[in-house]
Amino acid sequence: MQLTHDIQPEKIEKDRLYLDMGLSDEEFQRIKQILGRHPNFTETGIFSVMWSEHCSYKTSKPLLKKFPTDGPHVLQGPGEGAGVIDIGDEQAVVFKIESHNHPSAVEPYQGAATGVGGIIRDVFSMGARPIASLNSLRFGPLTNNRTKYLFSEVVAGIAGYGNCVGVPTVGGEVQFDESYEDNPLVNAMCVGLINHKDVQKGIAAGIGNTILYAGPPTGRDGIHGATFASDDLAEDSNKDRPAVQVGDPFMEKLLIEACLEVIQSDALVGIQDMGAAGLTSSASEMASKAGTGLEMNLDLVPQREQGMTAYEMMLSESQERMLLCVQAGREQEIIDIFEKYGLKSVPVGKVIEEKVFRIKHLDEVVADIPVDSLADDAPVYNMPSKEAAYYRAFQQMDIATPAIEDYANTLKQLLQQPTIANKEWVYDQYDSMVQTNTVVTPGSDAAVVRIKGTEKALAMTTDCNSRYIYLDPETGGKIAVAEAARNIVCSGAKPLGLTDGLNFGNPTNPEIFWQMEKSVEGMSAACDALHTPVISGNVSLYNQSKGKSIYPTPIVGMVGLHESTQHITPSYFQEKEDVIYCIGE
Amino acid sequence: MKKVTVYITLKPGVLDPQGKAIQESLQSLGYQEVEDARVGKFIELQVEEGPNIEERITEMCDRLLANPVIENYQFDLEGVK
Amino acid sequence: MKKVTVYITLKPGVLDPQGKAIQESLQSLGYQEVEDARVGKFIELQVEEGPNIEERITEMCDRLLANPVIENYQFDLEGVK
Amino acid sequence: MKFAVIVFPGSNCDRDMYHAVKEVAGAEAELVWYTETDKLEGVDGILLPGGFSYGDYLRSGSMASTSDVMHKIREHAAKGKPVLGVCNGFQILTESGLLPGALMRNKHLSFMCHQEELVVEDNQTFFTSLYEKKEVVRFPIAHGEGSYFCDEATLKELQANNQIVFTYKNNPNGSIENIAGIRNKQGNVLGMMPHPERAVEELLGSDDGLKLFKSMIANWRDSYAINA
Ligand SMILES: Nc1ncnc2c1ncn2[C@@H]1O[C@H](COP(=O)(O)OP(=O)(O)O)[C@@H](O)[C@H]1O
Repeated sequence: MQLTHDIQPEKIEKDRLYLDMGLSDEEFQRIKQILGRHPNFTETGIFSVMWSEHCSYKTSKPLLKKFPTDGPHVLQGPGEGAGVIDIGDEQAVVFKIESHNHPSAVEPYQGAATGVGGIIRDVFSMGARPIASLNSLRFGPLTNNRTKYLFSEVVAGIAGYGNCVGVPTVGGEVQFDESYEDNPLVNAMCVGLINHKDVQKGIAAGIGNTILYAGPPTGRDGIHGATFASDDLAEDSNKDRPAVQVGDPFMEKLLIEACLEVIQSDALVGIQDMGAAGLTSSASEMASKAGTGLEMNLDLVPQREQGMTAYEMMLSESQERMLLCVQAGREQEIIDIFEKYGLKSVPVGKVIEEKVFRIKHLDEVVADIPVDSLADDAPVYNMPSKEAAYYRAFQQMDIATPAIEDYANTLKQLLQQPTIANKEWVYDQYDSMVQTNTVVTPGSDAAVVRIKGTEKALAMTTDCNSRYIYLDPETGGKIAVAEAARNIVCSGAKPLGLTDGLNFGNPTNPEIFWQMEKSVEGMSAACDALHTPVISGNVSLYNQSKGKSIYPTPIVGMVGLHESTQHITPSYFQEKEDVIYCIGE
Repeated sequence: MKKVTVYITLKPGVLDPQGKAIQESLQSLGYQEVEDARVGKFIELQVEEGPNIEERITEMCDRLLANPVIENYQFDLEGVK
Repeated sequence: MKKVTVYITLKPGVLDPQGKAIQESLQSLGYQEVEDARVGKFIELQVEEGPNIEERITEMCDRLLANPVIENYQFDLEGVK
Repeated sequence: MKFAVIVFPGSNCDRDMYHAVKEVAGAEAELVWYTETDKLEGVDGILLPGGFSYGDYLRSGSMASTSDVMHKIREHAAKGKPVLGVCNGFQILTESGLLPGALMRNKHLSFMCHQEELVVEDNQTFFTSLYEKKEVVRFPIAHGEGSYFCDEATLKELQANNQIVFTYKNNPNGSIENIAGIRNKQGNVLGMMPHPERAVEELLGSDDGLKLFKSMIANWRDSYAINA
């Protein structure tokens, strides 16, 4: 059998194997320039994942700059695992949203479950205890059997994972529309609580310090490369091996408790979860952020399967793994904490002065890359933007108010729309009360979670009406932020800030890019007006269904603060004789 | 009436957290000899006899009983391997 | 190394809502011929060979793998029925 | 009265239970990791919290029920000292044989989380003496495998000995005889699927569970006063 690292670097260029990894011709040439030589197979894979939209935001970066990200209470804006906002008394709230759309379309239960697991790791790797989850879901019409399957499995996956790890799922939203038929959207948000002094950074600092791998062994999960080197893998009997990651919420629960104990140790220098692009992104980003280099020996990495190649190990997306930087000589203290929870942790590398990312496997250097080139030299594209033709046409339409003959009947019809109908079938499957803090459970505009030991509580919601955004991206973007803020305010809280989940179609289509641009501008304007900075977010592109793009769906996840639990107001009528007011036009 | 048993297993390489937990639990009970455990399920169907029974069972497996993305299946018709 | 497969079924008389749901789904997909479905699980163990292997497996089943209140079990040692 | 809340790998209502007995009911309490068995010396009451011990893999509660700490708990129970198992804790108690029967997958298969009305069938227990007989209380449930099952003979025995302590008013999960909670024959071990520890503060929707913890504390005080 030919091993992937036996593929000659020249062959990668000649046969343009990099195309299948998602790198363009120009990007490949750029890599050659950076290295001053041909990248080998493993290195090409490392660049391809680091320069993917998911890790580098290469097409969305120019837009993300437009968001206001600062404010007097922002302790950590976008850039780390999750954003952090001060809530007084030396406490802070940590939150972020993340999409798992494509994995959920392939394997809805595991796709949704691992989405929840991933976002929870982002939050506790900041040092915070996860205190609540929310989710924002989009599917095709429920008349289709495949959609019913996707919908019920996604909800079961979120429940299966969230309930087991003991983080209450307190809110969310579901919309059904044809534009999501083959491309459901599954976005999960997690909120955590932290003491200021515990805020962690994902850095690999201190020359000579040890890089520790914690969690279950690495398997071949989620490696999307199986297609490109098919001649190479032809002899592999497990050719049909699925690229699906499977989640283990039990492992995650142990990892949460172990990591929250580990961060109390001053032997810890930095910690980051292995999310997308696993070892590659966590390790290189930790070094890059610290201004150091990193050397790692893959022979030391725990492996679930035999004969894994360096390429597979570096790109594996096996779940529930963490990477830590620990003071040299004090590794055992950290290892002992993981051990208490039955978790394995092993040294796999060290921090070096030379700013390179050097990977060894079977006594060979299999990657040697200037570390900053992975993060900082990633290409940034300013995509062309063009006002969508449909938009002009809509603007010219006459406004007509539909005549309603039977209000009661129309109301009933509306309430039967799956998008509007009661979502109890969904949220009854979620443990919304574990941790005994949920004051307002799902079913209200915003969920409210009190903070034990204080008078305070946090309100949280996810919102996005993608039809509005489709019709008018800029106004729709404003509406999304304003709706979220209204939901927070109606619960009695003051909005603090938000996280955004930008779900769009193919950005190389100028009309789609225009949707992105305009909705981000609209959201930014609303954020400015409401003093709600964007402290974290996620971008998911190329979402299309039957060749047609999904509705532009920039989801807003917002968190607000109640100074007192006495001001909490749910959105339902409370008592007979109460007076109903209508405010606004 | 025929009894059909469909056996469903996770594909090789797919993580089986349940199997792993069982193995560890057996080891901690003192059964050190257990080196691996993987969990599968089986479904016993009582099926009225009719034409194309094998094709129909295959169809049921593909459409509902097994998840082709992560699972493999095989089935026994009573008495026939 | 021996491969041991432990088959665990619900006792007759114990309700199996999952099996019932599967049967109903199959029927609604047009497989009217499916008159009953019951779900069981099996656990494949890789066991290092040693003395008393059968007794030890029986013990594992009684102590952990099956719950005698609701389940029956049987096992195959590789090649032996 | 001093409680120990046992924490298994995967327990997730441990801190909620601790909060309820210590911060709300005002008793002494300690979180005890499942390997720290020596910490159980001098403990008066044992609380087995909810969650997903060992991921609920194989069968819920099965792996926790074989751990060493259960031997200690069995000894503790044999001495007549109180043990309360809630949700996963109840599953652990049935799996370990400290309570009869088994908890099976919910009738409609999915996990359910909401408030349910329960009927206090027996208020003559260590755990329920502050309730009225047949009092209707509201506790949250949160489980996927909470359908109580036992064979005919066991059921007759449970009924004959007044071991059924709580029933559901509107059976949500298919439990036989609407059973939500049972005790052992001696009366010092109670297992229940609904969560009393989630119902100790009005702010969170119900404080009907507080009387359960207060009953335990009061009854302990009484028996202690008599013994002393
Ligand atoms: N996927 C979900 N997860 C959790 N809770 C949900 C979900 N979908 C809806 N809910 C709950 O139901 C409430 C009503 O949902 P929805 O009908 O979408 O209306 P709204 O427009 O008010 O968000 C939400 O505010 C939330 O509390």
